[in-house]
Amino acid sequence: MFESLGLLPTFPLLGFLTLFLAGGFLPRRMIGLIGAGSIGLSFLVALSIVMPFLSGDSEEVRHVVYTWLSVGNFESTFGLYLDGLTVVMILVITGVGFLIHLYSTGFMIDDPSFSRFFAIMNLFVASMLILVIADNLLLLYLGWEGVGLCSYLLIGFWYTDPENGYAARKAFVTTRVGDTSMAIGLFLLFTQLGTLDIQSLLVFAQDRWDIGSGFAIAATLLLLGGAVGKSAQLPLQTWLPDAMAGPTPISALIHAATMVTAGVYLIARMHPLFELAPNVQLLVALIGLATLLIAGFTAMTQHDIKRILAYSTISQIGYMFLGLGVGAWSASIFHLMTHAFFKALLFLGAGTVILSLHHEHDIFKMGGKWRQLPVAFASFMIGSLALAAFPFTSGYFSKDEILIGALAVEGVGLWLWLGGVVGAFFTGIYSFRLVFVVFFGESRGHHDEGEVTGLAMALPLFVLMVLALLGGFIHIPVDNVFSHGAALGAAHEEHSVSTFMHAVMIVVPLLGIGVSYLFYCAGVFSVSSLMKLPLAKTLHSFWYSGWGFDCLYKLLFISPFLWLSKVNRRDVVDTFYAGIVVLSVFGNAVSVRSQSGLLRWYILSIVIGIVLLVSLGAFL
Amino acid sequence: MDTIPFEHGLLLASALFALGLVGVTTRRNIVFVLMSLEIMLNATGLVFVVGSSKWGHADGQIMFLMILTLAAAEVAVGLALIIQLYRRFKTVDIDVLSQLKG
Amino acid sequence: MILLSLVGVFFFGGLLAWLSEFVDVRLPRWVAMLSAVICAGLISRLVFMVDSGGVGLLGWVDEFEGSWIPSLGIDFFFAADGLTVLMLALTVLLGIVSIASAWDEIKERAGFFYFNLLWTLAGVVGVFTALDLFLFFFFWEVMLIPMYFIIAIWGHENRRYAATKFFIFTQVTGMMMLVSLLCLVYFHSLQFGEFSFNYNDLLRVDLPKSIDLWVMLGFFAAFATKLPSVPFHSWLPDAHSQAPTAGSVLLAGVLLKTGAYGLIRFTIPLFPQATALFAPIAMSLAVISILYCAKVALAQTDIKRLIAYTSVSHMGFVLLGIYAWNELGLQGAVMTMLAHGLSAAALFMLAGGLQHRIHTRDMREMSGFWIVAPKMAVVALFFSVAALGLPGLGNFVGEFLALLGAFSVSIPAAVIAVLGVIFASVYSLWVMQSVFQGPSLRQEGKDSTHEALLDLDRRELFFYGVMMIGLLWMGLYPQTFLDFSSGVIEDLVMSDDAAALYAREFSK
Amino acid sequence: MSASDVIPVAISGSDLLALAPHIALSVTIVFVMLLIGIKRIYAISSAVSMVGLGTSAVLAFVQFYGALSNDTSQQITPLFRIDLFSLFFIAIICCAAFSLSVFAYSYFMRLKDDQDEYQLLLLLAALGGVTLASSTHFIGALIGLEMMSMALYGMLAYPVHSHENSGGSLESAFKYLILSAVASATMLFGIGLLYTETGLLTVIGVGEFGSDPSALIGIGLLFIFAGMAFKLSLAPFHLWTPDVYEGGPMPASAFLATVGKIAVAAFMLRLIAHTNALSIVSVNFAVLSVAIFSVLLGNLLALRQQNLKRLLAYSSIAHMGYLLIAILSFSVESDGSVSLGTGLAIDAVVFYLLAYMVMSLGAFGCASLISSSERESDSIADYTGLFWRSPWLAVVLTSMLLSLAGIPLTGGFISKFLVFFAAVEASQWLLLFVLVVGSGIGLYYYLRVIFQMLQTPSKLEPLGIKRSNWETLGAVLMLFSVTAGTLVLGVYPEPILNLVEQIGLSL
Repeated sequence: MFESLGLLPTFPLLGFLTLFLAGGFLPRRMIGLIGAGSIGLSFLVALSIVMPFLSGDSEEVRHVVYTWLSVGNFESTFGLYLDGLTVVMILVITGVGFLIHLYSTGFMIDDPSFSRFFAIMNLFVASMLILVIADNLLLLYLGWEGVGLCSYLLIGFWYTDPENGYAARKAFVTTRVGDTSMAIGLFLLFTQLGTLDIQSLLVFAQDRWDIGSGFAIAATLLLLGGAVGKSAQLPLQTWLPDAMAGPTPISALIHAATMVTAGVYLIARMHPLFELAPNVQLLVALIGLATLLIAGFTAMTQHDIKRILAYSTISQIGYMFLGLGVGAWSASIFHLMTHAFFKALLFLGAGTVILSLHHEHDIFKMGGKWRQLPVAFASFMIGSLALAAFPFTSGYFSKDEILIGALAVEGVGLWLWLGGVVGAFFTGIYSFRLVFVVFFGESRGHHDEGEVTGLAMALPLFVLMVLALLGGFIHIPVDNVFSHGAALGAAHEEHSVSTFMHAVMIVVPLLGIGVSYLFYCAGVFSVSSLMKLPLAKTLHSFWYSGWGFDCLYKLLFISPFLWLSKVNRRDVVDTFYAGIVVLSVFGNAVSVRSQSGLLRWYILSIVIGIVLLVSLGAFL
Repeated sequence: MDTIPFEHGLLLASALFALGLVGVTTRRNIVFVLMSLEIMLNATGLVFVVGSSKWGHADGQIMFLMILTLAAAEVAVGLALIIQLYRRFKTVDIDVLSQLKG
Repeated sequence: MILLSLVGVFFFGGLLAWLSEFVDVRLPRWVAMLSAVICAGLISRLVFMVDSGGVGLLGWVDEFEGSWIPSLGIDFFFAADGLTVLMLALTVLLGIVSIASAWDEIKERAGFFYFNLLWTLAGVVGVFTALDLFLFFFFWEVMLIPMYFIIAIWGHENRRYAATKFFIFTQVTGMMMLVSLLCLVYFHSLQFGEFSFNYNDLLRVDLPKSIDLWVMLGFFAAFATKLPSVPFHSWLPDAHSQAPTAGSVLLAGVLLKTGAYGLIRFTIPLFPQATALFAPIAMSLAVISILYCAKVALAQTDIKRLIAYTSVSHMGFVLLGIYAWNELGLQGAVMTMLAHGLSAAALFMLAGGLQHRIHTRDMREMSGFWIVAPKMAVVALFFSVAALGLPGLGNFVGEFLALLGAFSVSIPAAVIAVLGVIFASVYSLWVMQSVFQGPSLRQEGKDSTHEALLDLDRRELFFYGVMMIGLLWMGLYPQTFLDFSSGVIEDLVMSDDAAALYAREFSK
Repeated sequence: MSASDVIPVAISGSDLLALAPHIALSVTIVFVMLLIGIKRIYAISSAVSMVGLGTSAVLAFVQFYGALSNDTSQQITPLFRIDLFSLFFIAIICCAAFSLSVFAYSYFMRLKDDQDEYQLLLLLAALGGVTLASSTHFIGALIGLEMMSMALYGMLAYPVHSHENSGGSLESAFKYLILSAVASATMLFGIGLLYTETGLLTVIGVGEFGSDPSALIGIGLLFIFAGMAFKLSLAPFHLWTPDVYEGGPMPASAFLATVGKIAVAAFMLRLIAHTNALSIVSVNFAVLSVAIFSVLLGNLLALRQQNLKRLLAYSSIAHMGYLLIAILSFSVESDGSVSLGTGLAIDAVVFYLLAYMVMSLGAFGCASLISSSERESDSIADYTGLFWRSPWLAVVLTSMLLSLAGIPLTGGFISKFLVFFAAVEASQWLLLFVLVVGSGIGLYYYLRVIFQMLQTPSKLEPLGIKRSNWETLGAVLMLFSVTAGTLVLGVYPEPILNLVEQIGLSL
């Protein structure tokens, strides 16, 4: 049964190949069928694998397809690995992926590059699946880079606009910076532990390295570099908002549900290693916290519907990092899953809004659209509730677990918790700011358009609504994976959390929603009057620019880099050789003057020569 | 019998040789150049004569005869060329021969 | 005997191609293709011989030895092992590809063109198979002449400068190698009483410490120029940008590899001690090559120049892997050579194709070709991402192994070199952006010259397809290739005390 | 006490037999002179000259192989010695003169009158060269050298009598005359100094100065070296070379470049081999600096030269510098004598001379084939597109230039290789460096000519003077054999190398 693990990426890959080679000749319906169908098949395969896995004793499964690389003592296989963590990931990827593909068959139907879209989407899913089922880091890296490439291609999907191309390159290069760090991490792990096979690696690491040893710290830091790049965390978060240049389903699938959470997956997968480096683990938490707050602030100020969601994604992944950092592994993965549901829902809802309103992105040009766009409204409502962790929606459970996990940390735990709660407050504000501005109040444009919808687009939305609402009741089968690290296990700690804390966690998001209501719906407070304060104005523009990271990086990296690339176009090394040429030509010019043609000078040269030689003879 | 020390002969020959060289270098009239050449060749002849008298055999003197012949031949060819030169350029200034250069 | 007939087929094929021009101007390309295909057949026999027989440093799968200049100890000594066979396969494949790329492009004096092309290939085959060092040097120099002609006759506007520069660079460093080689032979005659240029004999020479390093440097200079490595690289961008497509393909795909091959086969085994001393410098040069040339590449507007600089950057990984001198590094170097051979050749073909179509290499005059030529764009994308080291394609395997090998001997070198991968993504994507993406000039009505831009035809697609499959194969099942060279490389690494020396040098 | 006392002065029958090449040449000279006196038929006098040269070449070869098998050498009076070494040089000088005679035949075809004497002068010069190469005595050398030089004045000035525009030729002859006379005088002065010190005029004995020679000997040797350096156009005695080459008619320049150099070099080799001159510090240093200076200056001067003849002249300066490098690599024994048996230096020198002769002949031959006495095609621009106008000729010229540049497949490569080898053996690192630098610069100008030939000219003008195939048939055949020779030297040098080794040992 588990041999069919290999089939998981095979179907999307076949879909990709078919569309790549024959896409130009196929009718659109066929393309849609192949594109979405391959993921559907993959989902069925996933189910067929997961069912026996869950009903069995949830033992890990390994399946080596073939030996990829074997040089000397280095060996890397095309090996697949299945455990609880993988199960969650493949279900999310194939499940949510299938829904988004289905949605796309409606959303993208008018695009001239329909088949290119599905080809790359399928390739993406294949890469993502390889990433999560790889049993060794090199294969994981293959998937890791593969999803990066697909992300690049899809962000720049509408390539005729150079802006999109820029965003795509920004995304790719920024994540590549992280990937490079990760690659160095792989080198380090291999040279120190002699293998890249994840399971043996973790065992070796625990055997050979003490807690807090230098190698562990270095290795985890390097892996963390990869993770923050892919998951758009500080300091490499700047690419994700720009990545919204791609079609909206892309944002839903890649930049919300799956790819950006790869970093979370990586850390969770390597968690025993991180446990060997408590300082780094704390750093993960702090990065998560800082990111979630910064992104939260920024999300409150954005106008572009997709950018708001992008910053919210960054913020939510910040929560996951926080969870990872505090050792609440399963909570993070849980949040990863619920986030995939509600954020996909939100993005797809946003897609419907955008498509219906003729590619309008600015939320302040919308307003009062709940009648006009009922399905989108429902999606947004449910998605935002889940996002804001409204009690008993999916987001509530997962966020709750993370925050409780944070509390369990000795020392800084309370502060981490407090940060998370503040973040939750902002989440409430910005998520419902979006809902209120777009769907309530008076209409500020686009009065006549009806909702673009169809079964293909609506069905995924409904399914996702259900999942976003009820996803919190799913039990993810990761206990075995994290069992040995679950010394701080949630079950035990939950009792120590006071009811007051619980109450705070329930109330704070509601407060956020309330504030948002007062500002954006009831009109009790007005943003414009607040903006009259110079401080608020400065803060607003600071937050709006994403805390100035783009400017900072432009100043620190891009400008010097551009300068560097311009400054030496003609290759300064060449001037050395040109110098030799100049020298020779000069020597030629000088020596040619001796060939004056004058016979007497020629005789004189002979005389000089003789005198020189003879004086040589006299003196030597 | 006192003989002239051969060093003296050599010094004289060297002086003549140098004189000839200077003449060849500085004169512009081709005829004088040829004459200076003669002086040089005769200086070398003198060296052989000196050497021959030092060693007391005839080799050097034979060489001297050869040099005389050589000088004569050089001059013969040289004069023939001078006639051509004069026909062409109406001058015997050696510096007209500077068309080829570079 | 196969090796000799390989050289012979190219040699006589070249002559025949030239002569056939007088019969029909379309004949030379067929003759050339036929010779290349015959050679491909011969090499496939070699492949099976490697598969069946054991291979090792001194256990050649095929050899040919004949007397040439016995009074100086010079023989016709050709031999091949797994590594050679890989290189030969690459040579012949790219030979076929370059003939294909010239198929329609070269119309003038086609006979002489294919003559030169085949003679270049003959020279390269000779370089890869000759194990008498005089013979090696002979081929090393001989392969330059036809290449010079290719650039000088069929090159672009600045071809005189480029061809001359190419020739002088390689010749002068070749002479340095000659001096070193002769030193080696001289010391062989001192130690063993006779001249010998035979590789096996020269391996036994024990050079005095005082000159060991200098003699090694002579070899290094020649190979580093061909490779090329900073600071000997500056001939390459000129040669590449001026050469016709087929010339660029051969240069990038094959000729550069001879330098790396020389380092692996000759420099290091012949001078293990000096190499150990020199390795930190060589690795530094490699790192500088990787970063510096990636940087310069970014500044280029001439697309062929840009690709040329990226070639230097990529060959830096080869140098790095070689001087790491462990199995990982060497295998990485070999894989990078193979993969870069294909990817760079393909990129040059694309650039050449573009120039053939729109008569410019200036990227500022290109934009939005994806709409006009989507197939070409996809092909370009494939090779660009191959060049930037996407896992699953050959380049990644090579560069990863080379870096991994380097990491185990020198962490700083490997870490700095990895940055080159980031640069690689910047320039590769920049090319894609400025050539294929962005607004189409034609649509905006700004440009009329681009209307002639045709998408790839079937013949082109076929050859690109072959190379794509090759890169995928290398990326997904590199073991096929690694197995060929593993025996050789194991022996190389084992046979030298270099590894031990390395450890000592680096621990200082 | 002197060597001349030992060696019988009388000439026996076997001596005459040994001198057969010389005699054959002399007879031909007389015969041709008579022929011209009787009736001027250019074809016939040329044919007779060629036959004469060919005969003496064949005779020399026959004797050479005879000597090779029974390993003899014959001293004929103190003046001459017929051994493998001199026979080899006699043979190649005759061959060179033969081919030059063939080239000259078509070159002077269109000369209005008096074509015949050129062949006569050529024969005389060849005889001079042959004599010089076989002499072991300064008197013999003087006779040979001057016979060659005198004839060369005439050859260089040859077109003067019938062409109004041949000022260059006159100037060339004049310069050569004056400068050569100065150089001869210098050399003779040196010989004189040597003679006063040692009392010997023979080459073989004169060199045994003992371990501590007097300063006068050193100075004498330096004078001799200066004179020879002029003939070999070594810097700083090189200034005449380009002017004389450019001004003279193509075949005469070619003669000067080939026979003129080789004969002198042969004598110089003998001198160096039989003296311990190289062990004298001042001489050694002088030769060293002249070598370095020649290599660098020759190559630099040629760098931007636009005239093919001048370019070849400059390149010959450099090549003679390379030759000196090989000579400097002779292994000098502890007692100061040169040991030719060990080391490759002598092989390198002899091979180099042979290869240099072949490639110069080829290069000048090509040039003279597209030139005629009426119009010299010596500007590089004249060669534009030669590859497409006359492919075979271009191939020949290209292979010659590549050979001069020392590129494999050609004799020039093997000869340069041997020079490298010899220098490495002698650990002459400075010279090796100069060799590499010089050859590097050299590549540039050879390539420049080749590149020019590859260009497509805007308009394909007819080459030089149109001539019928019959007129040039001999020259073309000769060119191909010369090319074949270069390629054989480059690809399969083994037999020649074996010969060269024997020749070196016989010296």
